[in-house]
Amino acid sequence: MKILEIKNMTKRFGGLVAVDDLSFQVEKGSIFGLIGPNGAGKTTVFNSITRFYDPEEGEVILRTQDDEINLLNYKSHQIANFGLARTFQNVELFGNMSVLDNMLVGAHTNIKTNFLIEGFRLPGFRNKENEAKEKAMDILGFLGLKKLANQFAKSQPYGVQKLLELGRVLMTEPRIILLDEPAAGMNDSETDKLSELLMKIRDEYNLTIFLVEHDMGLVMDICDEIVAINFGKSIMQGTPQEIQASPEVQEAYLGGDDEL
Amino acid sequence: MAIMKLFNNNPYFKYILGTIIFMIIVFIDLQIGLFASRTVNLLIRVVYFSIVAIGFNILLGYAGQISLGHAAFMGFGAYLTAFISNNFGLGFLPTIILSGLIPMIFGIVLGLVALRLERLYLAIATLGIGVTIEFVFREWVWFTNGFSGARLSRPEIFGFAFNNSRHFLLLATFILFLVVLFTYNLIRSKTGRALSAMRDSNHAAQAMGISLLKYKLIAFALSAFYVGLAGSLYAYAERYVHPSTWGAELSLDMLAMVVIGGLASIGGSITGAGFLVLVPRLVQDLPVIGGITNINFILTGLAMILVIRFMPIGIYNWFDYKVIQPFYYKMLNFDDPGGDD
Amino acid sequence: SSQGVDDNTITIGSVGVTSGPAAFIGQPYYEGMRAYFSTVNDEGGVLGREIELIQRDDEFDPAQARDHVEELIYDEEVFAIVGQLGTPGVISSAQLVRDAGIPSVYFGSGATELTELGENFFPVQPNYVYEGKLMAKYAVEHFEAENIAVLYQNDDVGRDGIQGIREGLAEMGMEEHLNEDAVISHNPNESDFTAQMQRVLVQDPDMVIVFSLSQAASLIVRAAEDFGLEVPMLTTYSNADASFLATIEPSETAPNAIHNLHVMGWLDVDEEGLAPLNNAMEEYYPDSVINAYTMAGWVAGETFVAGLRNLEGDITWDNYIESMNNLEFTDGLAAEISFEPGVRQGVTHMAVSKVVEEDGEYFFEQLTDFMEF
Amino acid sequence: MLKLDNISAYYGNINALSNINLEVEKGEIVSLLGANGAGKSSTLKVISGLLEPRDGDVYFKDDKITGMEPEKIVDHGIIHIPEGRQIFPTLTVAENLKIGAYRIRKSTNWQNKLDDIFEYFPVLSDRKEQQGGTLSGGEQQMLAIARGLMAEPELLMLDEPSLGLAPLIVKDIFKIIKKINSEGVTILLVEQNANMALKIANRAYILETGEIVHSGNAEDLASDEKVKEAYLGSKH
Amino acid sequence: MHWQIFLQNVFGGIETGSLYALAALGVVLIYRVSDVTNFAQGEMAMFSTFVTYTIWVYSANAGFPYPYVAAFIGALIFSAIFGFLVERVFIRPTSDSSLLGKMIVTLGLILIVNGSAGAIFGTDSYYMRRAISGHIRVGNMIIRPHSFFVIGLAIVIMLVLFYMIKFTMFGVAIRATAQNDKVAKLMGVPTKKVTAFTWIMATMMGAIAGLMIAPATNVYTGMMADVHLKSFIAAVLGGFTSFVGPVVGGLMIGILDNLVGYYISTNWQTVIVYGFLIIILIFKPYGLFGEIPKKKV
Ligand SMILES: Nc1ncnc2c1ncn2[C@@H]1O[C@H](COP(=O)(O)OP(=O)(O)OP(=O)(O)O)[C@@H](O)[C@H]1O
Ligand SMILES: Nc1ncnc2c1ncn2[C@@H]1O[C@H](COP(=O)(O)OP(=O)(O)OP(=O)(O)O)[C@@H](O)[C@H]1O
Ligand SMILES: [Mg+2]
Ligand SMILES: [Mg+2]
Repeated sequence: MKILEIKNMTKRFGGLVAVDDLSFQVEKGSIFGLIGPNGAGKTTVFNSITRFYDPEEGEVILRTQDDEINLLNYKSHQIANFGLARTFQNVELFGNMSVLDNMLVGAHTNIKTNFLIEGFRLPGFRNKENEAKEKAMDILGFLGLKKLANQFAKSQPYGVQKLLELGRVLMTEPRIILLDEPAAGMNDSETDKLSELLMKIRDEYNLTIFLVEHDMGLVMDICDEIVAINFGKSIMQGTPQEIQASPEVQEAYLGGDDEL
Repeated sequence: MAIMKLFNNNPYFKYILGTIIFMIIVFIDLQIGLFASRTVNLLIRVVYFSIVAIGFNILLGYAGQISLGHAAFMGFGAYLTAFISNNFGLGFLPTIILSGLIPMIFGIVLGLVALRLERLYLAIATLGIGVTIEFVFREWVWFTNGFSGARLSRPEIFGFAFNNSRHFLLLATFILFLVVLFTYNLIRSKTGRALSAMRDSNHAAQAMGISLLKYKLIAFALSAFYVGLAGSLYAYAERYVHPSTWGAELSLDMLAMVVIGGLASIGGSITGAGFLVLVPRLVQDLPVIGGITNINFILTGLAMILVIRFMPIGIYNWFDYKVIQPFYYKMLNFDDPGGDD
Repeated sequence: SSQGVDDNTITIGSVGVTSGPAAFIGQPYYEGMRAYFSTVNDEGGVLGREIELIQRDDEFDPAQARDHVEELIYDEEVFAIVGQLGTPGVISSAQLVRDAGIPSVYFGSGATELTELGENFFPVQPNYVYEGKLMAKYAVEHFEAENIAVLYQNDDVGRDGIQGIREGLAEMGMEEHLNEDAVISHNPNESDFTAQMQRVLVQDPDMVIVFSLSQAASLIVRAAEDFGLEVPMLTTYSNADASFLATIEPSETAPNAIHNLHVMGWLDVDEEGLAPLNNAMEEYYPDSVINAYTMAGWVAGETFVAGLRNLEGDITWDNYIESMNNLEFTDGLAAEISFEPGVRQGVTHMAVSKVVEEDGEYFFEQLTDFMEF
Repeated sequence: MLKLDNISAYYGNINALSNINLEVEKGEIVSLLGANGAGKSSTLKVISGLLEPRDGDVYFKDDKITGMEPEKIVDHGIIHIPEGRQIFPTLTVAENLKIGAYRIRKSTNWQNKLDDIFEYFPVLSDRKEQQGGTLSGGEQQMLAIARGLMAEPELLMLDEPSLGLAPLIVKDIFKIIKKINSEGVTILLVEQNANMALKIANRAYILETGEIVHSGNAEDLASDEKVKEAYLGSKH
Repeated sequence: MHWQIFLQNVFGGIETGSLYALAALGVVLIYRVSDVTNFAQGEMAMFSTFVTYTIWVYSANAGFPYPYVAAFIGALIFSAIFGFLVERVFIRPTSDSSLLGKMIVTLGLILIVNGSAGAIFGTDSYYMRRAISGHIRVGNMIIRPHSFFVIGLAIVIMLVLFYMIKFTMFGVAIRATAQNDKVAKLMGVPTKKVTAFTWIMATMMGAIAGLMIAPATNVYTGMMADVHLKSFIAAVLGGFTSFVGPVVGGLMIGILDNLVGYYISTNWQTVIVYGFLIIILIFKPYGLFGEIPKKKV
């Protein structure tokens, strides 16, 4: 099943067409890659799907077993409800909150209380909080961050912050996650670990991963399918091998094997 | 040691203990007259300004929204209390709750403004709104009694009249205690986290399903409620409400309270209220220089700047971070929490 | 004897603003009061005792004023409150003073409420409502005005004033002399009187009453000059001093308009009457200007001491209150100060003065006799 | 040309660097490698004056520059391009570049410099009037590098210049680094992409938890088995 | 003559409005360089004005031929030193604190500066002359040459600031410092000097504004209370990121104030004017001329 479908999306900034009549589909349960040169429009695609931008044209269809939702009809804070969550290209954590609280914010839509129940600790409050906390600790354990639970998010090194952002996304109980350059700033061996982690997440949490990445090692290693874009338009879609072999992609994005 | 474990494990413990100790002192004072009457009045003022500061801190410290018009809400609460108790004779409890709820509605309106405006623009626009409301107080003589001011008497609960200031101090402290508990619960649950998330990153908060509209409105509504409630206590405590009390200066004082005491902290709110109520009075009493014109203003200003210079995270937060926490961790052999400088 | 009195001293308290924006009232006011007490003490005191004044700054905040009054009564245990300054503070602490029963003599406030607070309150300064009434009377009888315009400061002062003017005209049956459109307010710290002056001008009045304190009033006189308003102006007794005229700087800003300026007065401000005050100020506060507030403070002292001098028996609150009720004090700066049981009007005799110029110096010269409404 | 003599540095109580000794000769490209949090950025911060060392001294061309204000150090000819695309978000691309030329503002020909830069990064030329903050991640990174180049440094320190850049552009960046080096600019380079970094460097230092654990000729290090295993990832 | 009355109100409003504009420009300058909202700008201007007034009186008494010019120059010199000192003593030591912390520092400054002014200069009001005295009558209207002087001054200062910020290297350095002073330093910008310089400039602008305002308010410790608030609102209305904004905003407030005061009500003047401005702001949340910050995730 195609869990996510982008149909003829166009997004302009003034005269600049950042995304240009772009269409592609993401298979449920896959790891799907979106690549392209700097400024090709990848982050803009993510921002449009999660409703931070209003594309001028197109549809974004999210499919569940028995339903089809056009995300463009909703506001950005409603998207998480449908099981779609994202990370940001420039890590966006809640810096002055603890690592654990960052995780709990991820559970926001799943904790059903209101401020009167919370303020007066009316019945039912404690259970919901505790469930969320347990789950957060589980995920932190899975990511190897358990020890840091009570520390400030902002004082964590970059690598931890990236993992935490990933953990926070998992807290929303997503069916599909959008990751914008998860490997940026990591060295090769760290990237290797990330590859393993992403596959594990896909399997254990039973979700679809849709990622933007410039690290070709990672992309080629783990992606089931890739779409390459340039100037907001699709150049080609295919398996990693097909993409690597494509002369257009070579020319626009990868560059030849010429020496320095 | 055991006490300290208790402190650390039961989060309410320090508030309960603090309240009980404070109330006992006031009780003793009631018997033997420990404090001067002026001290009691100042303490009452610290108590209701603590509620103001907690409300303002929910808005500024937790939700990251600024308002320089909240003095008007406090005035509104105070006038409502005078108006209700003079015209309808409702009891203490319904009166203070109404005096919080009605400003809360106006708080929501301010929240709608805040949806469009940000930072400095929001600050100055709310400052303007506050001044506007202050002028309305002057003109609506039927409601406020104009420049003659509104007068009222101390409250009565179940036939007991709180005419003695010490009795009233106990009552006010108890209300503060309830406010602290409510706030504490709130900020450590979904709502509180959503507010802080909104403060730290708009975008990530939305991506996690937090509606900025809803939580901005909650932040403004709650803070207006608290401030209105405190205004009600003001009215009962001072028994007189005058229109020139509710201007920009008081709003700026509220801002100073939470920043000087410590943002996003209940203890900081109370500390800040204490600072802004007590420091100007203390410097007035300094023996040698007390006679110099305006020395109270000059020294208060200096004290504010010195706090920012040496404790930029606020007095309470600074102590918590530099003294109390290291102390706990040493005594209880916890891992050092780290954190950055 | 009552609290605050021992063999050598009578301790009294006062609360008023001496810092911040309103300090321009409190500073000279307390200098006047202290100058008077110093004079009395230097001459051997009253009833064999010196007077000691405990003075507190309330920063013009009614809540602080109430605190200070409470403290003075219960912690400092003063014999009397003398010359409490500032309407909001006076009103916020009135309940407290009434409950205590302590004599409170003279208020630096023209609020009407003071006349009804109780037997232990002894207001002296004319209240603004009364002054307004009297202004109306002068306007009609002395200035023969038929079309009055009023500019008033939109606060407690000005609103009481306009209320008095209305009442006064109504009592005389002459409401038609004041058109509603000719009653024009301004903010106390207004800096642009264009709109106000224009509104005055379209009324084409034959007289303008300016019920504003000195800061705004000085700007209004200048605006009158600029806009060519050439009718008599009458302003409140609060502006009845030379320092107000100095602020206007008439020779530069209002050489014509200044001659239209009149002021109400409740004090005897001729040279002879002012001599004791001038001498005392020369001695104790040689660097200070003497203005209407200095005089008010001085009268506060005079009134309190007059009550003491008139007292028979122990120095107790009851005896003092009785003494005040019998008082007929005519030796001071004010024309006459007297109280009867139940009557707390304060001074009711006022006169109109007008600005005169002599060798480039401007001062007020009494124009009418003292008169009651 | 640059010499770090026994540098130790702290953030509060956190020890970031201990006893760092490091030298860069004129005309060299020197790489600084190490895992996340090893202290690479901190080393650059010490040199550029953002972080004052607790012990030790920094010398540049025989001048002691320890503890100087960063802007004074810039006057000496050292330019530090910090990590994480720290461009000025509400300045336009052109203005960002203009501020890069602050050091050479008195010389009249800094405008010509702009043309060179646009040759290196044609994208920026298209986006001249766009606000920096609205550029894509990679465009911002290019702008940050370009801004540093505007200052005509004698010693250029780059902190993870390839972050978030497309593979093609990464290659371009390394070409540019080589080119300006050949024009006489000395380079100190911090990179996660260790293979590339070692390829263009003359020498390299490897940091681990604030200490230098290896140093030497870049080629030797690249072929050192231990180094390979620890820092160069699975593909080598 | 109805149109004359209307015009008269507008003229009066333009004069007062350009006073607000003058006062606002200094606030905006400091905001642009350091993100600091200087709540003490008005009080600092008041203090400078007192010094200016003192110079004026002394030099007039000493028989100096052009006492006003002496006072003007004295104002510039004094305020430059004053701005330098304030920056050095209060602002720089607290430069590491948060934006809110910095706001509190300027609140503290209000108390210190206003308090000291009261202690040093006393509490009385004094007369200060206009730069150009007198007025001209046109029909029933009066027009003050002084108002042209004030408007001219406001526009000149606005243009100079606009040019400086927009086109000069120093201006770009100022804006860079505001956004990220660490990186600005890495580009060689002497950020401390930049900040000190802007405080000096802003304080000098405050002194000029105070000198121009004084004839309309008298010289006293409370002279800036109302003007200061209105100048802030003018700046926000016009847009805090532009220099044209505060001038237009100031003029709008000045004119509107008079028109509402004349045609509607003096009692409700403030409520109506502010209410109207806030409604404008809701539709133009970054002011009439403010730059809308573009955010990208
Ligand atoms: N808010 C905006 N205003 C104007 N232009 C924008 C805005 N957001 C993005 N752009 C432009 O749109 C284009 C696409 O940007 P986008 O961030 O989607 O690129 P990207 O593919 O994610 O690139 P990178 O790999 O460098 O992150 C860029 O050229 C960018 O400058
Ligand atoms: N501002 C700071 N406050 C506290 N600790 C810091 C700060 N910056 C860095 N550190 C700590 O100093 C150490 C060295 O950090 P540094 O940034 O120099 O590492 P790095 O080698 O550049 O790592 P990366 O590859 O992640 O950029 C780390 O332990 C880090 O956590
Ligand atoms: Mg991107
Ligand atoms: Mg680094």
